[in-house]
Amino acid sequence: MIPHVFNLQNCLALSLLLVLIGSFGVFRRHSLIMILLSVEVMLNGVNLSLVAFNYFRWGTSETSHYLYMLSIGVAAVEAAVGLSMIIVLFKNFNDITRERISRLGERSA
Amino acid sequence: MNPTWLLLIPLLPGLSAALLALFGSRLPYNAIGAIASASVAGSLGLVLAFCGAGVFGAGQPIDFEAGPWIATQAFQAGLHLHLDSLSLCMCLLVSFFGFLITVYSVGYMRHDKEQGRFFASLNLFVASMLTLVLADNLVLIFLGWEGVGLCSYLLIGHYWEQEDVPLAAFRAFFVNRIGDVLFLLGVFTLFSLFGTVSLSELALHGPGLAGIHTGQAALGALLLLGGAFAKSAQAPLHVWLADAMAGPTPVSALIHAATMVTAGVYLLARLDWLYAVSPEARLIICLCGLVTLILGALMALAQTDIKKILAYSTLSNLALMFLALAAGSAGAGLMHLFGHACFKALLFLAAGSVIVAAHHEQDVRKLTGVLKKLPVTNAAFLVGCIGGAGLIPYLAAGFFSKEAVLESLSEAEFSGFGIAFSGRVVFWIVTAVELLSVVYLFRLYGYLRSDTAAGAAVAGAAGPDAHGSKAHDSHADHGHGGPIKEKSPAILAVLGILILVAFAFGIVSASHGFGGHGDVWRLITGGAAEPEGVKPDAHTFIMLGINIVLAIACFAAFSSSKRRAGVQGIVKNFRLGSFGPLSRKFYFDDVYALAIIAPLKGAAYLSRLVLENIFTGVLTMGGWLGRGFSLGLRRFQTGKAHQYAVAVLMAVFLLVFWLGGK
Amino acid sequence: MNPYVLSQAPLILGFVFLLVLASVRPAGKESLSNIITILSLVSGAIAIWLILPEGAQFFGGAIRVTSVGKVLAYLCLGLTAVALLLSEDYLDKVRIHGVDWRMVVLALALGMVNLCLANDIATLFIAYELVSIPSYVLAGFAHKDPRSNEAGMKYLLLGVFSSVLFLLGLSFLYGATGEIHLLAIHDKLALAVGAGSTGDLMLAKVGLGLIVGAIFFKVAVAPFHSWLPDVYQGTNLASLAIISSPVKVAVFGMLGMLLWGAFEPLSDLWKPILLAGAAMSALMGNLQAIVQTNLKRLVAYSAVVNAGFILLGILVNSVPIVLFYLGSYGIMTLGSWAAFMAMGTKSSDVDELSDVAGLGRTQRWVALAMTLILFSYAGIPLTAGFAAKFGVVLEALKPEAFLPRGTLPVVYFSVAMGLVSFFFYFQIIRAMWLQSPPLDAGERRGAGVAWPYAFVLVLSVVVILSLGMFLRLPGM
Amino acid sequence: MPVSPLVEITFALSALVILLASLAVVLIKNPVRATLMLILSFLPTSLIYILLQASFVGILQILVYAGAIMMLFTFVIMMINPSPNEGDAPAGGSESAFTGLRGGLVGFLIIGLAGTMVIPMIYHAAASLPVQAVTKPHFGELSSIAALLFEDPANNPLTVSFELISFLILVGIIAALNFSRRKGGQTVDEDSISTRPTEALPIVKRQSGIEAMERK
Repeated sequence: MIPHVFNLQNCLALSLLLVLIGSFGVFRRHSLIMILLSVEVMLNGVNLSLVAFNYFRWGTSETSHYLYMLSIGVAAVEAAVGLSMIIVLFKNFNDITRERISRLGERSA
Repeated sequence: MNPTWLLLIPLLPGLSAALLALFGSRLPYNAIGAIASASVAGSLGLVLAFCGAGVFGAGQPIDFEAGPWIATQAFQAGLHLHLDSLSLCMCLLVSFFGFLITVYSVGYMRHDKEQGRFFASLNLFVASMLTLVLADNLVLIFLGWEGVGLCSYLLIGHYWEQEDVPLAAFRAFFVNRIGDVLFLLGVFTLFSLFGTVSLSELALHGPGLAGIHTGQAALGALLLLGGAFAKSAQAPLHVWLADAMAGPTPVSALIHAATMVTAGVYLLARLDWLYAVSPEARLIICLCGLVTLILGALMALAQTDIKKILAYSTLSNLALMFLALAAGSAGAGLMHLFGHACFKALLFLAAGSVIVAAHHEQDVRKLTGVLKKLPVTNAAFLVGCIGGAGLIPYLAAGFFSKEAVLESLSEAEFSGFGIAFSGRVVFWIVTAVELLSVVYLFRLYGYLRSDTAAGAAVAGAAGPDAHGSKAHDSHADHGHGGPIKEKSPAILAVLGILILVAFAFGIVSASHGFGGHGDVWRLITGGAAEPEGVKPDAHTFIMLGINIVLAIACFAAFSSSKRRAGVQGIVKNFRLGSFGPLSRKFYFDDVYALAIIAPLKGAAYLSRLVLENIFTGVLTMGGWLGRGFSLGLRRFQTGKAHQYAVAVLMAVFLLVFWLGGK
Repeated sequence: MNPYVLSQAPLILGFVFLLVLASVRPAGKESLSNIITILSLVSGAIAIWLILPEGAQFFGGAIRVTSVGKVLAYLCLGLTAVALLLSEDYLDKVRIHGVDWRMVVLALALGMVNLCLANDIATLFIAYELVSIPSYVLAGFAHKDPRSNEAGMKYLLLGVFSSVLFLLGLSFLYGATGEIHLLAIHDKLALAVGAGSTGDLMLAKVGLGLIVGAIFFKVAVAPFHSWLPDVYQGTNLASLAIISSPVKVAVFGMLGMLLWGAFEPLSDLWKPILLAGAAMSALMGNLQAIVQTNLKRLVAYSAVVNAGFILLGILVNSVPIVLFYLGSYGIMTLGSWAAFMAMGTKSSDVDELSDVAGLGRTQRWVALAMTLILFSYAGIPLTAGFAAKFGVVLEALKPEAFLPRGTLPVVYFSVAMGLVSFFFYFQIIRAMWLQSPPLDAGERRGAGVAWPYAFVLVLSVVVILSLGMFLRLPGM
Repeated sequence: MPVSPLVEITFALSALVILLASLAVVLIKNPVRATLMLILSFLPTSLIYILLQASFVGILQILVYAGAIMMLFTFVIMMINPSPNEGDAPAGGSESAFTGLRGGLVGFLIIGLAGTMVIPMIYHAAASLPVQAVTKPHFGELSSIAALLFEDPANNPLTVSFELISFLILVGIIAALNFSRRKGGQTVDEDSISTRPTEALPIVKRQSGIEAMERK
């Protein structure tokens, strides 16, 4: 007997775990590209939850499929802007680790 | 008269202030002085015109409403001016002294660098004070309240290039801001209780409601009290008054004697119904007033700077007003407010004259005998001292107002927070402390009239550098070295007028018991039934006698350098166990030293400890604490994005978790 | 034609004009593009005023025109136009390509307008992103400047992070209600609260927490504010004028409309959150500013403090006073940036407190205006800042107000912390008036003040004074 | 809702692969491999979308997300070309090992806390929700979504957001162009929008190489 796993709560748990894994990447990674990549992992989780909600609960219209499209559109733009900023950063510093972007801040007096 | 003219009373000096602030640096000095004086004179003229409008006493108040100023859904604060007997008296006081002091300043500041700024601040101060006095709602009062604090800051900081002056000005302003915030919180509390900020509406509906919500009413009363304490320099928010002496002397006279410091008293008198229903607030006023009274008098004894002596004497006189308010007699407090304004302005302006004549020397030990060369100033100083000590009835403003305060105290009862005591106790403490005031005032006068060669010390000190520093010195500006004499006619004229005013006030403030009419009482309380008046009973005469004898003794002791040396010797040489009967004049000196001087000295040291160190220390500690927190929080501002992200995520999780648990 | 499309036409047309301008005259005069942009912003505001009837819905309810939304849109467009006035000379100075910059600003303006009028989750999300992403771009626009790089990158990383949380929140909200239309969500939530259906409510609560958290991040409410000072410090002043003023107005307006629109049935839950945010902002914003000597960071912290007050205003749902607060705050902020621009030398901006020492003597009028603006920040009477703060507090404390427990202490706390804020605003005033100018001050004096800066300074001073003297807010 | 065992098994396996691949994304040092891992995680995700009757979304996930966006990442990573291990190490010791460890620990703790507190909370809430079968015919199919998107455009609630996203993309383009400008000022005409927009990226690449050499 196969356990019943394909249900809303498991989909939500999966998506939240993805969000958590992604945010862990945001804290852990040093390379700015990798931080952006971790955000994509988070976004993947969010999209999953959107579609899952639509299927399991509100199957009268594909509203969240549309929201998914918006979400990847935004993700694309964010990636484009972020990556071009990273390239600029690389041009200026020849380095893209996050230590490069920690100069503004309080210098201890 | 058309009520619209009321608006012009604060507006005239306000406009002049704006004019001088913007274009003062391009105008010649005489024009600046003329504009500044004329605008205040205009206000004074208007106020005098309103005196004839039948407002005095029980007359009909005049109201001017220019529509809402701040109006939201919840509330309205109108641009509403209200002229009743009390506010007319206050207007008279403010515009009259404001005028005199502006004229005086024209003489005093002739050689200053930033005259435009000075007179702009002075005018703005008068405007703010007049707004405060005329306002019918607490928001408008707050406008004036904040305005006088700001001007006080500007004026105290006038010599900003001198070391310590910016800091002193800032400290004064900061304590004032504490008061402003407390005031604002008090206004908010009253608003949340009554739904209005208009004084007249509050007075109408307040007493009934306040009786129901006693807790919140008491909170409001206490918060407003905090504001009044800061403005009127009552312990523990008094620390700024001594700092304020860093400003030019006319400023000290205007702000720190006659007008600004009385704002707190005025506010409490306006809200006396609120304090009538909260005995706790009155108890706190009484206790703080007592502390301020005693500390002020003791500190005045311990000072050698002429302006600081007067400043601390102001503290203790303000405390007297608050004590009268605590006793529930706003009339007595206000009466002393006016009396005090008369003699303290006189004293400060005379002191200013002395300081100008003595080339900005302020140490009384070096000013010995200066007054002998300054006849008008001398007269003014003497009258002021007599008023301040309340020595002679009918003369010099101080006697009847002090008697009124004492009278109100002797009938009061104080209770709250589980303690209760009779006003008699306070009465006796005040009586005793008043002896101190006689001592320090006449000690000061004795010094200034001493038989030492007039201004020897000053002339000696100023002599050598008189020529060398002439070219570039910035504030030793009234001649250098040279003979000590009164030069400015403006200063002399103002002193002369003030002497007359002090006499006049002494006469009109006389109460029935002494055969006078008690006009002042009737005017300031708006025609309320006059109390029976001070009865010339035995106690009054005995105290009067003691005071006069003490004054003469003090004057005698300090006006001769030999006797002064004797007194100082007693104080200095006092050591236990090193005396013999003969050399010690049969122990008389020692008894004197042991019984009087030592306790006084000890108390003075104690009060210095408390006044200068503890209260200032608490403030400083607060500052350091804030700084410390700030530096601590700074550690979290690392500039590392991932750490910020951690913070954001943590906060979001907390939010979600908290919401999920609800 | 659909009136809504017509009302957006000026902004879109402006955008197209700029695109054309960029392709035909790549090295053209900056002022032409500036005029086009300002004109399209102003005519956009006029179009919204004239064309959009109140209460109308467009595109099947995706857009709902409310009086609040319209006023917010005017505010955003107007403040953006004023900020653009400031940009012309400044962009040259920091060597930013003006046409590109203005196109981004126009797109952002479009986003702000739609944020104010949006009525479903999808439009809201896109408008929110159309406000956010141009903000990141603007922050990092001066890409040769390492500090600008850093500000932009930091803003982008954290902003994207919070956007994901925002989207997750929207997803949960959708999951709880199955609707994207905000009014329908409101009704469903009210139903769920009435029926006590815990599962739906739980999802909605999680969504609420995530959405509120993300918006708090965007408007820099403590403790979500840590990015703000860094971004302010690194961003060039022209971009900062956009990011700090109209964008804040739009997002705050959206927060208020979202909370009192869709989330109104859950108001018992989010009111304490707003209170906590207000208290934290008052605490952190003021305390962190005490030892601050960098001027831009000081303004950033004051933005945090002001955010706390705006939250109080939203909490009591007193729409007119919130709008008043947002407007006066926006123009105050623009005024301070104008002063900063006017104080800067040819080669550098003012940065540290020591840069403004003695300015009262070298640049008297600028210093006077700046002093007034600081008074307004500090809440001295007769200024708009005082009227706004005072109004918010009085609205919160009116006797008939029905508020959660703890409102009174938080309001008192916020006001009392104003004492601390006074301390650091006065540091600037003290430096300007009570310190001697540095030796190289002659360079500044000779520079004079360009007319756009002078104009914006005068405008903000006039607005601050007139709002401060005549605050009249009828019920809306 | 009756679900076939095949669906259950597919879902479980996909979820496992997604989780493992995502973990790999945040843990693997080599950026190129991490990106490939992300693409790998997208494939089972699209499978799950198809299970959720969102076939069009599943296709988009592969085509747009994995195909286009991830290509962008890969491209930039290739261009910047950080060496496999250095790319992720703290540079120049500006952050000591201790603080790095502490930061990681704090992040780990928070995530652990959230994982053990928030996720179960939501899991239980979702478990109690009523499940509703999909009722719409052709749910998730292209025709259905096209109807949703484009039917009656003047009254379609999705029109506005759909149009607005085009501005968002324009902003992205303008930003990328601006960042690729050689000089900040407007006087340089050879690399403004009109003339040679396609050169933007190659210029960047050359520049970075030159600068990198200069730095060495």
